[in-house]
Amino acid sequence: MSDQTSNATTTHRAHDPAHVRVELLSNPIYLSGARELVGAVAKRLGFDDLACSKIALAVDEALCNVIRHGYDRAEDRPIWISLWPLTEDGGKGIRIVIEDEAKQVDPEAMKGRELDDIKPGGLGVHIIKEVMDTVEYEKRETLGMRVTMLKHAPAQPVPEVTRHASQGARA
Amino acid sequence: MSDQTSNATTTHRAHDPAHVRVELLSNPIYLSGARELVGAVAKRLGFDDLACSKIALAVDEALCNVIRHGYDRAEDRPIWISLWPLTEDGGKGIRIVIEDEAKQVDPEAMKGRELDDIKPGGLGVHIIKEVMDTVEYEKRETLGMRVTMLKHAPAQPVPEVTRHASQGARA
Amino acid sequence: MSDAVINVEKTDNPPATIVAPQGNVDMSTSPELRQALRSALDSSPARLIVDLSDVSYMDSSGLATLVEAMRTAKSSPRIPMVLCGLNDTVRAIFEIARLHQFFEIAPSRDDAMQTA
Amino acid sequence: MSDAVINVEKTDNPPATIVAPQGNVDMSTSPELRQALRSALDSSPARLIVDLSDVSYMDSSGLATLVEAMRTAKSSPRIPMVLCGLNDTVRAIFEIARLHQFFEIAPSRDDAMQTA
Ligand SMILES: Nc1ncnc2c1ncn2[C@@H]1O[C@H](COP(=O)(O)OP(=O)(O)O)[C@@H](O)[C@H]1O
Ligand SMILES: Nc1ncnc2c1ncn2[C@@H]1O[C@H](COP(=O)(O)OP(=O)(O)O)[C@@H](O)[C@H]1O
Repeated sequence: MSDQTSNATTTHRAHDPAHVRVELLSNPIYLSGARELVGAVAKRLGFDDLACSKIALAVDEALCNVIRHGYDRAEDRPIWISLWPLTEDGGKGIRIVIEDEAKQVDPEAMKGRELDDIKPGGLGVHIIKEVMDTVEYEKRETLGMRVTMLKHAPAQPVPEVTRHASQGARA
Repeated sequence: MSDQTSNATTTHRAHDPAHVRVELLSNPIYLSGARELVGAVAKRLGFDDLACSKIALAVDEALCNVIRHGYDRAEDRPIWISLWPLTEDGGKGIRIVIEDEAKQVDPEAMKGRELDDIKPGGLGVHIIKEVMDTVEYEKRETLGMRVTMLKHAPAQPVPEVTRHASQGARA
Repeated sequence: MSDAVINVEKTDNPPATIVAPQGNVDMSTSPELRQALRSALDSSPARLIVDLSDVSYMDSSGLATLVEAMRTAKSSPRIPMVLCGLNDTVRAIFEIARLHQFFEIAPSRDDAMQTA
Repeated sequence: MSDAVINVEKTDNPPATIVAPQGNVDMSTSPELRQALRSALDSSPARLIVDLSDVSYMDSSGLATLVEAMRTAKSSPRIPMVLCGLNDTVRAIFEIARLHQFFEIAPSRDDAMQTA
């Protein structure tokens, strides 16, 4: 689950504009805003509360890595977060792309530490890959890095209309 | 308090990039994400929880008006929300600008109904003006409308460092 | 596309219909609340209680929906309608809109049962 | 620029220091938690309890801070350190990082007092 880094962008037509796109400064005080936005959008795209907070966590970790490793903690550089609903194959889900203008690194270098080697740090990439279904790092065309993450929502047990009716039936 | 519509933009140098800027589609499913983002940013800019939820409410009402009146409920048009910390005069606060590409209307037409005339609707503009310190509607240069809203945070009773120390002192 | 959940319950003693929306009541979810309130009022209950204890957030589209229901409830045949369980955020919007006096508002569902 | 609030309390019976961060523990607030844990450990308490019941969210910078404190606590002279009050979101990150077994975790502060 955490090692599918291949087809993250294949179903993504590059020119569909994002449904929600945020440009924020690389200042940690804006992390909570980014998390809350992503969590609330994920909720509306079909995820339950715990899944939403994990998706927000993955985004937070990716943003922290950009701030820490990409921008060396400079607080005035741009980061972009783009969100799309995933609707392929009738399923639901979310596509999240995070981009920066920081130094470019080999995508292969984005690796967490071994988990049994317990020490502070080295958890971010591991968390991102554990939470999301696919994670793909790449160099952007001009400068900076891009990470594309997909997460599929579990199929809803009962379709919308039926559920509303069944709520009524509880009356 | 609700009728100061004049100097909302005077202290705003137009070319300072926003600290956080969101572009979202005019689809009501994204309202909750916008609210959560704005509420969380307001929190970090010095507002308490109730104030944050009121500021989020004002933004929600402005977005609903763009969707309803500006775009006639079309769900695929762009809306921009830009956020800046207010730091003039050593105080804290937030500046929020919401822009659209919808039809241009006379800023004077942005008026809520009289409150004693109780009926569904007609509350949005009133809520926005009641919550925010200043609210200014204007036509954008090319197309669409812009509303600029400011809210100042109440001065913090105890400065940061002292407070941390006093937490320690409770030990 | 909305994921509003609205619980509707009927009690016999005292006889009442309780409509309890969950989560956010905003432009995207208030149509379902409107629908639930209309069905509830259509069946002419002895009283209608709108329990907002699980509503974390409401905007003016939610208020408009409640105003509309209250007007129906006040027209003849009059159906006593009481709101309850408002948290601070929700209460704030009633106060900003000066609607906290237009509605009958009880602290809890039990109080609302007695009031209505 | 951080608005982290961390409550620190000392009890006599049983003797313990309790560090209770509030709200979000993320990259912008974990430095204050690190500071509070260091001061607590520096005073060599009989036991250290980290009460997370008021923490709604924690990311890997919070985890790293706790791992660092745990390592200090485990080095001699050993100070028993117990975490308590993890909500589902916070527990999830411990599990994802496989750290729920590295730490001693009690359900409540009372349990933590007994365990440590
Ligand atoms: N956005 C990024 N830009 C540059 N390097 C990165 C980025 N994200 C991760 N890395 C690299 O991957 C490594 C592992 O990251 P992570 O698992 O988050 O642990 P940590 O940040 O604690 O080192 C980092 O040390 C860094 O070398
Ligand atoms: N973004 C907007 N674009 C065009 N007209 C607007 C906009 N916002 C508000 N208005 C005008 O102001 C009036 C009052 O708005 P409001 O107080 O929110 O009540 P309501 O939306 O229920 O009519 C609207 O009826 C509309 O004519």
